[in-house]
Amino acid sequence: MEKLTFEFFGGAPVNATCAPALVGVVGSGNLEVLIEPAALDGACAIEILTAARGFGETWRAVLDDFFARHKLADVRISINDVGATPAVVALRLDQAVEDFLGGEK
Amino acid sequence: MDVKILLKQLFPAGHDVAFDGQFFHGTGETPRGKVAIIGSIDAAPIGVELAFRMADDVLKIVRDHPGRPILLLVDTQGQRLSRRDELLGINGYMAHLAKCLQLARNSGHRIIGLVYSEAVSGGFLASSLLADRCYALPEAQVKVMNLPAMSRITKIPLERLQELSMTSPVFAPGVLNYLKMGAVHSLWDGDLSERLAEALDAPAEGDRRRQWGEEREGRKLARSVSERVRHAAS
Amino acid sequence: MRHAMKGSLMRDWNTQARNRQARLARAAALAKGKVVAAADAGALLETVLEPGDRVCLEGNNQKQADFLARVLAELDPEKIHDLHMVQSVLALPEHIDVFERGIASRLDFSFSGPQAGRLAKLVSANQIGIGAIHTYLELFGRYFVDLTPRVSLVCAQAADRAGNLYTGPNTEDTPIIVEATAFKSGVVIAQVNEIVDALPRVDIPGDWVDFVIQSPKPHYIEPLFTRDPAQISEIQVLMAMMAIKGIYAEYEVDSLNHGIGFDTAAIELILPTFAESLGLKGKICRHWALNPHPALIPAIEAGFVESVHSFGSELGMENYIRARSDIFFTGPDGSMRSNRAMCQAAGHYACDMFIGSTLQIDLAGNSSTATLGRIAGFGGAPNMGSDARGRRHASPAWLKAGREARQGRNLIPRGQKLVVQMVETFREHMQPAFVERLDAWELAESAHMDLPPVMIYGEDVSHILTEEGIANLLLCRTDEEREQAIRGVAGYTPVGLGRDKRMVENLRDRGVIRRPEDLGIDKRHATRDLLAARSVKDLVRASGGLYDPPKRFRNW
Amino acid sequence: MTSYYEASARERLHALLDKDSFREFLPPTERVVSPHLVQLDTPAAFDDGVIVGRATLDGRPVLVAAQEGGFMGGAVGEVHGAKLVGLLERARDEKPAAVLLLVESGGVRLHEANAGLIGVSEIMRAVLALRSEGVPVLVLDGGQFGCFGGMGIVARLCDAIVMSEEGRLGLSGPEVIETTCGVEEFDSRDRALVWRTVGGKHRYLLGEADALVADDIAAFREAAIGLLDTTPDLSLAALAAEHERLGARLQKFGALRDALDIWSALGVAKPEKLPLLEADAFNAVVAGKRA
Repeated sequence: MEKLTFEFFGGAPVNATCAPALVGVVGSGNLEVLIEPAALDGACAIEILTAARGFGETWRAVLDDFFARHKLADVRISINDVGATPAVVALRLDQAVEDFLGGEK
Repeated sequence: MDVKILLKQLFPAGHDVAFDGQFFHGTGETPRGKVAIIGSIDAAPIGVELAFRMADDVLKIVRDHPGRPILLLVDTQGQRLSRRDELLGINGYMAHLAKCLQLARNSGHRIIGLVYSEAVSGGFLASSLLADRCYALPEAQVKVMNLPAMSRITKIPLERLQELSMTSPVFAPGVLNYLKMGAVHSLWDGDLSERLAEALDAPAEGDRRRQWGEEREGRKLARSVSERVRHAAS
Repeated sequence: MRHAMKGSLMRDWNTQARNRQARLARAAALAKGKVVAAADAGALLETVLEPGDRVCLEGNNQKQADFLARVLAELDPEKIHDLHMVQSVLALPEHIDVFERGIASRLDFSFSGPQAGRLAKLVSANQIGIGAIHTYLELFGRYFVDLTPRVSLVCAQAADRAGNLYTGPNTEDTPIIVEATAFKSGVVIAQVNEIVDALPRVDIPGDWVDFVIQSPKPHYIEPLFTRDPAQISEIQVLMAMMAIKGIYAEYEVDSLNHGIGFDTAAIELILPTFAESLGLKGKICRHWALNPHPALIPAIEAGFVESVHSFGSELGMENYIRARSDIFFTGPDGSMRSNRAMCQAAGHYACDMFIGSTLQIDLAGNSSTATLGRIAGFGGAPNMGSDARGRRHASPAWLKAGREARQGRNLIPRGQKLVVQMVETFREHMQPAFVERLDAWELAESAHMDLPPVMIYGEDVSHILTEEGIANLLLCRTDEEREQAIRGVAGYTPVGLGRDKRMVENLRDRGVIRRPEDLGIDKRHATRDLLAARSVKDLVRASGGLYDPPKRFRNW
Repeated sequence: MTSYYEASARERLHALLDKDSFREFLPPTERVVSPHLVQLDTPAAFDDGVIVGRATLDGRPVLVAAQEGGFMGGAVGEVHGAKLVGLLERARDEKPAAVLLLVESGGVRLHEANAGLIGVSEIMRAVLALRSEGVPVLVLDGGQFGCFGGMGIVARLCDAIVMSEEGRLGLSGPEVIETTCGVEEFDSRDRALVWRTVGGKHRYLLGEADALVADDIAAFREAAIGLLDTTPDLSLAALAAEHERLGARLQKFGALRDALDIWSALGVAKPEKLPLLEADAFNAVVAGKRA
């Protein structure tokens, strides 16, 4: 397994009353994404534990785009991954944010 | 240990155990009175018939001999693997045995399990692990699965499993691992009839295996996690 | 001149026919009329075959002459050797055993699927000399030119005593093999599941068949085209939505062929939901060259589909097909008649579009399913997935594709086939679908092939569809544009990350690349709820209980 | 109609319980993960594959647990097992209307096999102790991974089991039997055989399951509500009656080789037609014929 951590700055703080949300399942080709408010001095911190080693650059690119879509601050995102493809990762991240911010599905 | 020798050592004052295939039952004399005995030999696979037969005995004991302690002496290689057993609902037969033992427990019978030879996986679940307390002889073999098979299924290298089993009691075969994790209360040696008497004198105290596992540092989370769920604010 | 005259006068012009008669005469004692007992099958082959013969063993991608394959593989190589096998598919272990045992030494084929690994090993050990790896139509064509079989071993559902064959729904390659053999003085031997007094219908006339043998067990058929809807992912649903809205609707794709993967099964399953909601019923997907995919049932029931002609059948679909004779090609007996050669021709010439998946795509759009250590061959995809240069009839889709490809060039008008490659940017285990260099190159080198085995050439590909977007290669005017259009839908693969972002945005502005949002597709709507059937049982329900899936696809 | 079979454990809870009534104990944010998986370089889940909490069902208080089959087949490890035991013990304190177990499990998690086996044993004891105190435990079984191993025994210790046709209930999985005893004994790829041996319809006909519902979360909900007033009965009379039923089953069906033979013996006219019937039609056909 490999542990990866990323931090993004320059986002807008979310409503502190947002309830933590969990989407996805830790199964083959899938991942779980836990998103919760956290006092991080305006950072959006993303921590990944992945069964697929050596894809740090891919994660970086996927998360850059994710942060460009959702400029979050003071949010912690924790991921347990079992080799999900970037498409699935991006989808779960978007679903997690939607649940977290209470959007309509 | 051969079961006949075992019975002699457990019940020096005598017993009337009768054998029927791999199943046996009867009563043994102890200083605390008669003890009902239910057991199996030759690493019997537990199938629907054997589970039913044991349940039958438990019900008879409850009906005819209120309060008589029950000693389980089950030697098993595990549940019987067959399509027929699944077709007939083997899990239901094992559950029935467990319910009958619960009835006995609720009716004031002490239930003691002693692994004298082998206890594996589903067979263990459906026998000695159902007792108030499970004990074992030091030479007993207790496991879910051997490491090569485990390695095949989990795809974790055998060497890694072997290496980790040196320090962790969590997955590898061995009665000491089960002792450490609290499933086996203690190993019996010396005068077995004395050990039996001590077990009969032990208080009925509910399921304390998590505490033992924690005290012995074999199962460090089970007690605290279950307590947290039990008492979590909501 | 006199010598030549004299030579031609002296030449025996009927050696093949006489040789045929000699073979039949040798075998006569083994047969009762045309019927030979299964126990005598080995003796029959040893009597009929001659060393060096060109032999066609019927092995399709579904139906297998498995009994005759086993008998052939067990012959004595002292007596029968150096056979030249010509067959469309190497599917069974026996297909390779004949080479390992020295019974055969040369091979011309089309597809090797499950035996691809063993085949590669034998090739590198020089135990097989491969003539060429073909596409189906190409190989069938050569049966009539320079690879005509001397002896063909075919299979059928039933025979009568006169040798008439009933091939049932899985007719597949049998007609083309028998025709090529029987009319060039060859010998045709058929294994059949049963010998009956009266056949439901005659698929192969008895006087084209020399011997029939009732096999001890019915021949094997692989349910190759059944895709369990339960395994379709939400990403595949998204891609299916993009395909329908961005390609099917835009081009009014009316006649088409689908690949066999889950991606295209997803398209089939959202026709009655998503395509219906776009008002596309009756406008797209009416005519198909396609095996009877169970996943197509909901679309058929919804009234999308008008006709389906098939290469082969599919296990469990027999009763459904029988009850839907307006849609499928069926005989007077009610059961389907498939025909691989005819359907390949239909798919090539009469379809507006081919859409299917692949393993690897390079920067020029060439795609390949070749992997190192496996010689898998081609099958039919290249015939489906290539522009039909001989096509002359027009259709909206064909004309529009042609216009786009020719826009701004001073060329005479003509149409073009839509050839769509549909892939997720990463396959399982994070294998990228886009690569700088196809593995096919390495395979070609290691197996001493003349060419890297390319399934579909980039010049034939009109669109590449991934979860990131659709690249319309018809609109690309330079190699550089084409490369960036491909990189622009290659997602987070190294090829995708290597894109020129400005140029990709420019291509997007021009509509060469289109993202889901450009197509008005909300990704959040891409859920499995859109599938008209989400399980095999739903397919059975949709069929009104007519579809009877193979056991391995059931969970009831 | 929302498929129970396809839904995740969280989705099942969300759709099954009264709207917005669910409160989770030790939620994922607490990160009570399995330390043993990490040691074996295997990804862990923030809830260790089981969600426990309280909620209301039809306005009545329940404690509820849902196993997630997508994570390690719902298998029981140390944390997973302890969460279930804690919930069952909490029920002894709180006396809810019922405990609901949304089971989906292959049994013991091999990566922590000893902890898992002991955990299952503790769950068994806790279920029996709870029922002895009068709180019913209801099982819902309709997930993709079925309910096998020790959890198969646990399920049958409870007061009632609601299954869909897609649900499976047994002890040893077909793959395990095939691997150990050969394909002749049990062809695990013959899914029709698998389902008629351990699937919901057979379990219902045999009397192992108490309700057979369509693969629809709403149908599971309705069935569970209908069972809320079940009174646990571990009396000698009740167990003697169960004993008689199980004995009769061995007598009548012990020599039969296939579920079709059993269904036929139960008086079902066209047993081979049963697998194709929808839940309602099935229930109508088998009414009065269950063992």
